[in-house]
Amino acid sequence: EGDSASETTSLKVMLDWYTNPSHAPLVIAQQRGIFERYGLDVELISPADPSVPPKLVAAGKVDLALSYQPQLHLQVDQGLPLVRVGTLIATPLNVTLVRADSDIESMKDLAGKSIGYSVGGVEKVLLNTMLEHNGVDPASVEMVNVNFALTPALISGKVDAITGAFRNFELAQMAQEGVKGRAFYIEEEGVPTYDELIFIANRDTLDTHRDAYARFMAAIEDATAWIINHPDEGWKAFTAYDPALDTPVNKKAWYNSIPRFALRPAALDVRRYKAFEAFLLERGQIKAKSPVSRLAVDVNRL
Amino acid sequence: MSMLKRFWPALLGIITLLGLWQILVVVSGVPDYILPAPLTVAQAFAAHQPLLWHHAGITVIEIVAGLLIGFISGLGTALALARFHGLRRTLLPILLISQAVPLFALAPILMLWLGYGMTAKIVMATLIIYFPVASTCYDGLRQTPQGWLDLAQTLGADRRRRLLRIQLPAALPALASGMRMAASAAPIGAVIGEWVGSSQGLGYLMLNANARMQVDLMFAALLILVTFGVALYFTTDALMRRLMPWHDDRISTR
Amino acid sequence: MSMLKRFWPALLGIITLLGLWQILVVVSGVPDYILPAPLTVAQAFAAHQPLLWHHAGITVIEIVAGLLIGFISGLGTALALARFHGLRRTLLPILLISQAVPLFALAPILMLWLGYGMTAKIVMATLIIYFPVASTCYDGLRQTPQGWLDLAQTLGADRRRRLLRIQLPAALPALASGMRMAASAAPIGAVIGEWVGSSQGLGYLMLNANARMQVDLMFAALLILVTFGVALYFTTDALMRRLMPWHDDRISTR
Amino acid sequence: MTSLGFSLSQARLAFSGQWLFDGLTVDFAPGSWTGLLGRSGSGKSSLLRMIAGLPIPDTHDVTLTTSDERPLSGRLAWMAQQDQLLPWRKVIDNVLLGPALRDRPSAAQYQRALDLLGDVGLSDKTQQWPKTLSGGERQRVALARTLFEDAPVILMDEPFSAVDAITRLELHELAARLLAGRTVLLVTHDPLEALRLSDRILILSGQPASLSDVDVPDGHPPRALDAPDVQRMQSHLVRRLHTPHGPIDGSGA
Amino acid sequence: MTSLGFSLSQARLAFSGQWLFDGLTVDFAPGSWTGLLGRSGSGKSSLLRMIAGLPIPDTHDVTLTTSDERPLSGRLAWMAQQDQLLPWRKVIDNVLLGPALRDRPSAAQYQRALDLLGDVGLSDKTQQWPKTLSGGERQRVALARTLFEDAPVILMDEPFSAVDAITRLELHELAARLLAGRTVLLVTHDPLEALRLSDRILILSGQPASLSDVDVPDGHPPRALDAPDVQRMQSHLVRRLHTPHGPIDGSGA
Ligand SMILES: Nc1ncnc2c1ncn2[C@@H]1O[C@H](COP(=O)(O)OP(=O)(O)OP(=O)(O)O)[C@@H](O)[C@H]1O
Ligand SMILES: Nc1ncnc2c1ncn2[C@@H]1O[C@H](COP(=O)(O)OP(=O)(O)OP(=O)(O)O)[C@@H](O)[C@H]1O
Ligand SMILES: [Mg+2]
Ligand SMILES: [Mg+2]
Repeated sequence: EGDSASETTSLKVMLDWYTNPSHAPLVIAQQRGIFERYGLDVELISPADPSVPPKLVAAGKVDLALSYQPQLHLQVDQGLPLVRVGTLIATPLNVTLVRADSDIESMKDLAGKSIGYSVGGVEKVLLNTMLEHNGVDPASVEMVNVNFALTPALISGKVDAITGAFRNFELAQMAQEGVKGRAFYIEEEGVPTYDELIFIANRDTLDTHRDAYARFMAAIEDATAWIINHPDEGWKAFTAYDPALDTPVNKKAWYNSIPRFALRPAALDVRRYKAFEAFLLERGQIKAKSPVSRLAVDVNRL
Repeated sequence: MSMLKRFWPALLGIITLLGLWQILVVVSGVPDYILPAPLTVAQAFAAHQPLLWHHAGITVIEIVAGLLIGFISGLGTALALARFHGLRRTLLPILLISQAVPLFALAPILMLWLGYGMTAKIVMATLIIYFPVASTCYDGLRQTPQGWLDLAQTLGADRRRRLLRIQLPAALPALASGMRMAASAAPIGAVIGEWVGSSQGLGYLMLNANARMQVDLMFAALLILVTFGVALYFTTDALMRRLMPWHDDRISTR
Repeated sequence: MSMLKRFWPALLGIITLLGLWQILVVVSGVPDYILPAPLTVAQAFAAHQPLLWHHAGITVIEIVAGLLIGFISGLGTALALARFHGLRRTLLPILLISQAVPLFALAPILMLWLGYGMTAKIVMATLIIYFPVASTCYDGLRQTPQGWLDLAQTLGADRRRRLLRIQLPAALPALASGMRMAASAAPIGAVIGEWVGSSQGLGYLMLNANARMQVDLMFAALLILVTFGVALYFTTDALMRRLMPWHDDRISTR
Repeated sequence: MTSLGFSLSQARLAFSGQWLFDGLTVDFAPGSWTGLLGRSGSGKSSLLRMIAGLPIPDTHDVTLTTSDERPLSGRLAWMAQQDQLLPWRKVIDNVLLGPALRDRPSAAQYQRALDLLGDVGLSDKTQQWPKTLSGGERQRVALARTLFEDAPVILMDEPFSAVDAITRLELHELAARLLAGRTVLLVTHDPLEALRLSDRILILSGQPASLSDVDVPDGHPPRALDAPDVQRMQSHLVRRLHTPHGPIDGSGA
Repeated sequence: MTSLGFSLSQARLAFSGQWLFDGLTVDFAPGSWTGLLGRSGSGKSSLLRMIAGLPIPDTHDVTLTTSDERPLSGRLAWMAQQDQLLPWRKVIDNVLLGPALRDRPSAAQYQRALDLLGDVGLSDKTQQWPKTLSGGERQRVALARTLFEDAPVILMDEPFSAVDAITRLELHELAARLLAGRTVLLVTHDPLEALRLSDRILILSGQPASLSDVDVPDGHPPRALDAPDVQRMQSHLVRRLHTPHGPIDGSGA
């Protein structure tokens, strides 16, 4: 299908953060020429601050960006002309982590503890929900912004737990330092499930690019399938993209990430967006409800 | 009255800046979530008063503490460098290196050692101020006119008194220049500290607002921060002038 | 030879620092992922040579360009402030404000306007250097001894020549002080620029390595960066001395 | 160049409310040399600053008129009591400061500066930095700079105070030669110097101070030091400096 | 206080390879006043610096011995050619600089400084900043600071050059009174001043320079100016300054 495209379309795609195994399908599609096959010339850009990509998409400086579903709700609520056009990782990655050798067996034991997080905008709400779900008074825990240093803060004992860690990555990082971790999964602790990594595009110019985005999602889909089929070869291709990626932690994270990739990146689960929006509205995180069509679209729908 | 006079040019500048900012926003059509217009920011400011002042209070403490410690340790280092020559050969490069290290790189270490409380942020603000103060003071201390040093020698001054009663006052103009500059940088130090690890203060508020795309709130916090910076500059300036009644820098050469 | 002599104290300081660092790591038992030992860093340095030099090359260009532009525009601003009095009342506070704004806050705007190429990073480095240079130069320009200004007046100098031939040379020692300081801060400017948006350069490498907990690699990059900072300081120092053959700052007062 | 005279009227100056002088009126004839004497602190340097139009921090006021009714500014050279050499300019470039501040020194000007430095006895120091000069050498550079200006009105504030007696006599002759026809106001503490060089001698004295004339010897400056006139008048002048208000010669201008 | 004599031997000094003087040897008798004259640039100030032990940038060497064989340092007061007032200290505090640099001025010292300022005619300026002083006033503050030190050896570099003739005579008397019994080395350009105040007069001259003695009038300093001796010797001295190497009085020390 894509092979027949005589003209190639250039796309600037901004990741949410430095290249890491969560971005595997993008990197693989690039490395294996899958984008080319779909008539796309894709430039991948990493930011250092995850809040920047949505702004640049909204301002029309890049075409697509990776962001997070909870943030999308806030962004749209703030009036940014953004819309989800695809899903990279279809489950939450967010976990609350404690050291396995600590006395914290469940979220209930977090009462009175200190919890580190990295500011993303919604950590407090998510954590409070989890705590309340477990009957813990959120006021009894001390929340500490440790920014980029989640793992060090936990393993060095500066905080008792961290939240907002990624299950595919931080656990591997802890293991690397010889510390076993215990994870509490957010969707098991009272928070509605959501898509962790999504592709967002500018709503105002969506129609002119719909075709390119559809091809882009198809390429991601192909790349994902190939990774699942060839995980080891995939790892090699991934590290060939940037030799600096070749670290033991990344390798672990690579295999941890594979089961998390959306098999149908373009597919839209309307219920998830409705439910999560309702959750945020109830928690006072957004001012108003938007129709799902303002939040997310299926680029393949006629 | 004289306060008003002193701050009037600054006010004028700020008003000009606000005007330019508003025009820029209108003309260039930058979207609100990148650069909100001053009026939007003013609204956010009004709407979030208690929140802003709460966080501002914390940051102010960090800034002022950092400033004082930075001033004192910077001046102390400069004096030590001028006093002990062996020290200079090794301490100066260390100082230089400390300046050349981006604070962000050290932040995790500092946080680990000092925890996520106020101390770490004060240390960050201190570090930002420390080098410019130490460096300009030291430069000033080195440039005492030879005649005064000769005089001190024949009058039988020991090194310590020569340093404190001759070189230090002679360096005051240079020192004032360094202090003024450092004062306006202090808020940045505190904010970086808060970015790296904190759940309070204007830096945290900015980070959080930014993550939540509340850019107007972020700019309102920024506005307070900048006001601190400017106020600190002028306060330091006034204090340094007080310290030098004999000195007339020609603000108003024709 | 004389180069060796000039840099010898710096080398000594660096060696001392490395020694202290190694001792600190051993004694305090800081884990590797917070503060790796110098030897570990040296290994990482050796292992990642091509990677490091590739990114370093990019950062060097940013630093040097930022430094030059920052020097020139800072000096230009100071001269303009000293020359045009109307300007001072409004420009000075604007300058101050520009200094008090944490660059991070402006980063998205800069990126929006300048893209994420090298320009934005050069602008960041420039901004970091700009204020200290402008501020110290301006302070220096204001403090010309009255006698020389009087002389210029009776000799019929116009304002421009008085500025360039009297006030500017008289301010050179102050200016040198500001330049030295700014030079050692330039690498930080470039790195902040890279943090904000880049896929190349030492700053990018550091943040990236940090995010992956490759702390040894991060410190190896940091080491290069610090070396730049120190080298720039001494280069600037040497250049400024060249500019002032008549001036003896008493490096070696007894 | 035709000579340019000028006159002051109602010159007044106060520091922190205390009048140094008030209502001074005096006329400087075109091409004449006036020696100005007075006790230390009487206001001589300040008066020169006022004539030169230089800033003074406190209350002051003067009406200046010139013989051709055009402003004086730009047509006078001022040699301050301190040498005011610029440390970043070599000796020759300090002499060439005037042209450098107005435009750019020409080759002819460079040669003239060299000649002047030779005249003041510094031909072997033209390329040195000011900091390597002795006190008297610095003063001679400042003198050369003033002479270089070739202005119709010259204000000199103790221009020979730091040089030895012999050099001083030589410089007197040099100045008299080069500044012939200029209107010169010379502040000095050396009565002999005043008697040697002046067409007219004024003493600034009193509280507030006024100016009074003193007799000068006959003949044209520079007068010989051993002229009996000069010797006699020196003691007279010194006595006048002691008792300034006695109406020995009639009162001031 | 017993008087302290000192002597120099083999004093030599060169700037950029050129010998200013080489092998100077001279003895300063305890309690004597020595006037040092010489052409501008002959090296008088440099010689004073060497005696005071102050840094000199180029080749130099001297052997100093004192009459009590203990080092001179800490027992001399040096008054430089420039006044070197500290702008951040008021007039009185400039006079008190010595005690402030060694310890902390006592009430008695404060009173003494006030008295000295009165002696030099500045009792109404004690609380002013140096920048508000006239040239002569600055020099008098520097003189008061030097006199305050009450040192057994005094080096003064043209200490009266910026004051008027009358003040100068008064200061001569003041210095002679306060420094009686001190060993004083006085650089001056005024032959009369040297004749008035010196027990011995030295001329530094030649290339490289040597020191030679000149006759001084009879009687004890300060001598009256109108003493016939003084007048006669003045012209003799001036002639000697002109032709330094003529063996008029026998050669130097
Ligand atoms: N800025 C000032 N503030 C207060 N008083 C001042 C200021 N400037 C000068 N004076 C005073 O004015 C008087 C006259 O000063 P001026 O320099 O004119 O004296 P002068 O006649 O040149 O003395 P000298 O012969 O010592 O140079 C002095 O007593 C001085 O203290
Ligand atoms: N740092 C230096 N480098 C080169 N030459 C110097 C230096 N310092 C002094 N000289 C020279 O040494 C000579 C003697 O200087 P000094 O100040 O001792 O003279 P002086 O006898 O005190 O003269 P004056 O009567 O003019 O004060 C001068 O010719 C001067 O140019
Ligand atoms: Mg005067
Ligand atoms: Mg001298």
